[in-house]
Amino acid sequence: MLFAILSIFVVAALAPVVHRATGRHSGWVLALLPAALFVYFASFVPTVAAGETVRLAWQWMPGLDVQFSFLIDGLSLMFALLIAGIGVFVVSYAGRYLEGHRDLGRFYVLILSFMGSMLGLVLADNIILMFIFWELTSITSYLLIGFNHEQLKARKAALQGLIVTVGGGLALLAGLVLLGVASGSWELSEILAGEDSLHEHALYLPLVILILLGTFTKSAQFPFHFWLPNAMAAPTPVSAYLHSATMVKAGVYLMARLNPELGGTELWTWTLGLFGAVTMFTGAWMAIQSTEIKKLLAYSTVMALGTLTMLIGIDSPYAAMAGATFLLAHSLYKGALFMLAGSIDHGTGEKEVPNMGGLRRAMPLTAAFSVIAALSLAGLPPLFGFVGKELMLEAALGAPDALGVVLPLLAVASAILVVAVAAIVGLRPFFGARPEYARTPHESPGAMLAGPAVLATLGLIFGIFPALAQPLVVATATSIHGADPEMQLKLWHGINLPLGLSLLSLAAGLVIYRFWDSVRAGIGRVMAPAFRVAPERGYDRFMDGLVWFSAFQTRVLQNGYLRTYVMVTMLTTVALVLATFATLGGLEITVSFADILVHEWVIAALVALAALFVATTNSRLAAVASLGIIGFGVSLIYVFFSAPDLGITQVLVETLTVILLVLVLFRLPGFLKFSNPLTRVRDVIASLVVGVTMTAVLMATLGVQYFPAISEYHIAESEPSAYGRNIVNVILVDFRALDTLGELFVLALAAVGVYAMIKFRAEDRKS
Amino acid sequence: MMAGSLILQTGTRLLLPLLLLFSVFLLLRGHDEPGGGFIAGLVAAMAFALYMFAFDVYKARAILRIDPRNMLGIGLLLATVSGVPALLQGRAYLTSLWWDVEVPLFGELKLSTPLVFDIGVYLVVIGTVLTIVLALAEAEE
Amino acid sequence: MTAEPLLAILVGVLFATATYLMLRRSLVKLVIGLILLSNAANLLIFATSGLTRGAPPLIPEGMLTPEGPVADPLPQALILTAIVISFGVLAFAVVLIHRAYEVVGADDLDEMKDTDT
Amino acid sequence: MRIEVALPVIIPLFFGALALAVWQWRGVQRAVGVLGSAALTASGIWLLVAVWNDGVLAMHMGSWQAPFGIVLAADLLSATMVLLTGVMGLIVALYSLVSMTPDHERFGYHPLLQLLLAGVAGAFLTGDIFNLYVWIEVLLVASFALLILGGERAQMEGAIKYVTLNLISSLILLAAVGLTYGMFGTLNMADLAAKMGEAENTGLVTVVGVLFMVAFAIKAAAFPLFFWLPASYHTPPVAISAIFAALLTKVGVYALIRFFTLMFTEAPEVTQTILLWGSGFTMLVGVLGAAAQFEFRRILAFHSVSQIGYIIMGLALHTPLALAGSLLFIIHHSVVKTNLFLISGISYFARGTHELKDLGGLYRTHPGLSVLFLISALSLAGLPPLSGFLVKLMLVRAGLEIEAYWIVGIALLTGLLTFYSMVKIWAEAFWKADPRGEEAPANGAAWPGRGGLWLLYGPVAALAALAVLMGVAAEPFLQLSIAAGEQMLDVDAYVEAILGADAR
Repeated sequence: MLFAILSIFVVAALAPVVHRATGRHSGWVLALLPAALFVYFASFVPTVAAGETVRLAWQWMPGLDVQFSFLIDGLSLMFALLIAGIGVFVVSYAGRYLEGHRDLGRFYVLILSFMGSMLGLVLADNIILMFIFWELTSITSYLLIGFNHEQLKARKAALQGLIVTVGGGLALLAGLVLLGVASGSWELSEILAGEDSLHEHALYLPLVILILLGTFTKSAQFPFHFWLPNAMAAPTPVSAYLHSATMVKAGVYLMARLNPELGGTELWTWTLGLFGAVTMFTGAWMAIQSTEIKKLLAYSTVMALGTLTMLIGIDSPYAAMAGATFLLAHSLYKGALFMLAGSIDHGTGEKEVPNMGGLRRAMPLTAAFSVIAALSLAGLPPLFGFVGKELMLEAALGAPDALGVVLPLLAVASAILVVAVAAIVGLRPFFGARPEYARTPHESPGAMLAGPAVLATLGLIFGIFPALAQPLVVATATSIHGADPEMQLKLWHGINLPLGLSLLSLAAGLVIYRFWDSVRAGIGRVMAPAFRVAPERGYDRFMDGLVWFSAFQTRVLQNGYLRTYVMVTMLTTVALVLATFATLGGLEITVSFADILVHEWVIAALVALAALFVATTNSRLAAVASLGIIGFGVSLIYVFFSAPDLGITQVLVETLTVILLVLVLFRLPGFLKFSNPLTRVRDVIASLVVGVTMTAVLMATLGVQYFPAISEYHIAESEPSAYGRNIVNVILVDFRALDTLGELFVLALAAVGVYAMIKFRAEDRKS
Repeated sequence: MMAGSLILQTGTRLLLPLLLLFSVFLLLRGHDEPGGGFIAGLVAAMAFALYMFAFDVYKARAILRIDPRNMLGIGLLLATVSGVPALLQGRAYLTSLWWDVEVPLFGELKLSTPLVFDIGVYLVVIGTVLTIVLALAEAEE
Repeated sequence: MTAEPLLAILVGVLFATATYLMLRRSLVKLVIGLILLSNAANLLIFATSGLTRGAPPLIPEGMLTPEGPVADPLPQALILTAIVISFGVLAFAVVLIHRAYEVVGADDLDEMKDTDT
Repeated sequence: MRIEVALPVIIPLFFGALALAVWQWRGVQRAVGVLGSAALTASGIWLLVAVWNDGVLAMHMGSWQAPFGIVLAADLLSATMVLLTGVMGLIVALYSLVSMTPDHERFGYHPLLQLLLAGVAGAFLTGDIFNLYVWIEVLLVASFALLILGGERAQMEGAIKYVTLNLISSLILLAAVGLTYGMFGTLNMADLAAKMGEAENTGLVTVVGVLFMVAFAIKAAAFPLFFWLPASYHTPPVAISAIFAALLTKVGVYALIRFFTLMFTEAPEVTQTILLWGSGFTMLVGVLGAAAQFEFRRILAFHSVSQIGYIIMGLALHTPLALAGSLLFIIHHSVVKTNLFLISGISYFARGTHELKDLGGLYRTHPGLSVLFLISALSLAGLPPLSGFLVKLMLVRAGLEIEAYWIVGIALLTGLLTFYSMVKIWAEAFWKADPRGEEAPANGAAWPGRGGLWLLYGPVAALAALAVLMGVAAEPFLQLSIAAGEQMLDVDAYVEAILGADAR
């Protein structure tokens, strides 16, 4: 299993080489990989159909409870087969669709990497492993949407999809970690088999909300659905594969996967039921609003995703069966329809449905497969879509409480619209008058028709012989529901309410198709603001607001004025000090000024006055001179209090500093008066606060000495052990020689820096 | 920069060796009395700076013979390496080692790694101050 | 306790004047503020570890320990190191404002905010 | 006495001094640059292995017993940081061989780099608070000199802010050291750790702790003290920006971690609260700052601020997993951010600009560079299975385990915004068509020859590989960091190792 998934990434990395070696057949060659995988996964079908699950695990990061563990049950197998199976056709289709494109090699890398990620996502048993693959699908999707990266539109759509899905992904990460913390296990199989229900857990509500944020964004649920139609900027194979058949179903997959553990509460049922139904209706409504064929299909995908979410929310045996059936049916017909849409585009250069017509002669095969797939989309017998739709209506009718009324209404309304959509994509391009096309219409090559042919035909076969799909569908439904639904798939359920509703939707849908142009222009517009404009504008506002706010806060904070920075720094220091005192207490000052000699008062006053003079003078020379006075005053203080070495050093250093200042500064102009009185008052207050705080802190520590100083040792050992009688110097060159060593390097570095500053002027050297 | 007066020049010529000798004295007695490599280095550096003010940068460089930047590096090397012999003996870095050396005429001389270290300090301080001062003075011209 | 409270006030004055100077627009005042600030920090260390009058930490010739209590030598060593380090850094800062003045052409920090945003 | 504890300090000091002594010989300088950092890396490996096997190691400088002399001490945190220093130094030294002009080399680029590394390694290894101040000054002055190397106007403007604010930080640090000595009469970290619990006035002790916190938070560029970083990081040549991004703020964060796990642990309700709020604001403000930028290196600089917030978050959460997350985050961020700076340098070689609006078409002309950028950028944004995801997962999990919900929320939001800026660079510089038109030459005039390209791309590829390795082969990194996290919280063992009877 691990090998199977890793092999995809290896092949993906080698794809450009393969492409170069095999030329125009590269699509077929590379499609061998998903084909092999399909066969491999198919070999699990008997086991899974017998009601067993397979779990395989390899160590990865035990420290964080992350491991390569995989779970094969009905649900994951269904997805794996779809991913590999449709992957075969998408890869071979792409080889021809993008033939001659300069980036086809890179395209293979991305699409195969995506395939590996998607397989990993659905097969992973470890929730962190699953999340890892989840994020990988987001990023490969980003790179694929932006495949035509020199177009601004593609880049924008890619960014939008990425921000929405990655944003949701981060919520999902938090939700999954909470799930792990709450359940005490990081393996899906253990969480699902756990005896204690999480329903009563304190973290249930937040973790469900967070996980659903992840799944709703990924699966384009209302109000996050807007990114999906924009993602149609990607090449058609990408749309068919990622944004219809597989990746967007990842959210659905996860909800289905967690349904047995998290489902069954009112929160779960109502949230999924309502959001699913609204999404379903939104998708259907927006679909008939669209004219570009890929957008139409994209919105109908939104509709399908909503349907699946709703079915998971309802959580009955019927709903589980309906979900599993619908999942399979949708992947088959939607994959086919996307590829056929690409085929029309390829053959005619036309993307707008209203400009199409009369293609059935020029593109007979495309037309035939389109009709079959569209019939399945519309849910007409004897196609597999019909089986799904009947079950779906049945399940909606069986929804609990008020949902039992709301959901069927929305379901029928959506069904009506979908019939119209099916007619628009399945009939409109091929029948009626034939307009002028950019290219002379011609049928697509075999590589581009093989996929639609197989997928559409499978929809027909499964419709006629539902027993063929029965084992896998039941196994899937078992995973979703948490128990065997004990139900048979049948094409014919007898005459009942769902059948009646189907007929109703068929008739009403065809009426809408008949008047599509006027519907689009008329009432169709009514709800566009709520369905499309508002959510997308919400995203745009958010992004604009983000850019505006970040520019604003950066202007305010990083405003370029050093004095603001100094002010903030000093006041932050003071504020934190005072806040600490306020919280913990401890500001006890007991000082006495009794034992101070006159000359000490005088010298301190002199230094203080000189400092005040420096701060206020407007003469540079006077400032430097007073600085000298301060320096010598300080050195006198050192000498008074038994520090001769300090005194000497201070005098020498002060002299040098003053010399430097004079050397450097006397060329500069005099001080200018920049600040106004108000600023100065503010600065004086701030400075006073700083000064008073420092004095207070220092005074508070004056009487405090908890332990005898370690220097007693230095005094005692200086001569006996270090052979020196100047204890300060012995500390400097022996006890703490490392400090002095560092100090030397500081000096040397400063000299090197100064030298470079004076002598090395890159700008002069360039010119 | 203007060269100083003749009196200053003559005075400096006499003062320079005296100051240098004094700085060496400060250096050697630092372990026992106020002084030490740093103070000694500053005195020596100021002596050269004085010379520079009295004459000019080029004369000062000439009398130095060695570029102060090299002196900087050599001083650093000396200070850094002074801790290494102890390492070779299997003791901690910068552990002081003492040797009593009999020098003819002078008698007994106390040699130690802290002394080597202090000489390093001395050189670095001279190197630093002169690098800065000479560079600034050259920039002024 | 001897003159520590006096030094505490002096330290406060130096911190306050240094802060005030650093809040000006002039480069030169900025660097003077930094010099005052480093003096303040050194005095703070000196004061906080206790002051002793007339007993430098020196051992008379021929003795193994000083006669009677002496001033704490360790803070003195620390301050000495700090003074030297400050000298190096401030020398750099002084030349830096000199060069900044050369390239910008004004003793005005408000002319120097292109690199921020 | 374990020599490996001191070697990471002695080696770069020696090589730096040597290079300065013979500054006239450019060949020697270049050799020193590479050999010195290679030797530092080797000694870092030695040290880490030794600490892993034998626990906390110490060397008592000058053979003076602790706490009377200065101790160099290495636990897993220190040793890991030292190794990181060596690796980053080596990577940048190699890259510099091509990217630095001969003038930069003549004016001391290589010794400055060595001494920067020495200061950083010293700060990581010292067990003495005043000695820490000294090493911080060493690395600081080295960084000053590197920052102005070249003397362009932007460098000067940036340097003034950098120098001023860092100097203020150093002086606050110095004052805090003095106050600590006044109260406890000692400078040794282990000694302080043992003595701090016995102080009666917790408020006063914590105030001193807060002064340390402010000083280190300025060095770490945490909110609201980060201004110097975005003002200056993008001004020097990229190799210098890269080594700054790798190491400078890390010293501040390291010191925060060291001080607030080992010492000043008496009033967590104050210290950790401040750290937690600070980390939240740091993450958000930094990432929003980046969102407002449209210059390659400025975006990276602002992100450095943001990422520091994550590291402090781990410290504030204060569990073994969170601290482990902080440590790995430091490594991750150094690797990835350095790499992004180096990549911006290559793109500058190709296009002669750092402005996003003038860049473009690199995906077409430089696919290899694009892949390397994408790996680094996605890793920075926390995308699996790269290093950034691993550390994000650790912090998120650590936070949720102790119910620190809002900080996790901010961390995740910051992750999204990081993604946004990285994608912005990708879309503008790589995907967008070259604004100069199709026919414009792929590479600028300064584009180096084949041999030079190896030296530019080699380090970048190595770092990208490291980012992948940290994500994919994460277990050894996890083990190391979790062991380090547990060691950090085991104060008694640390004290015993430094002060204990058998520590001589």
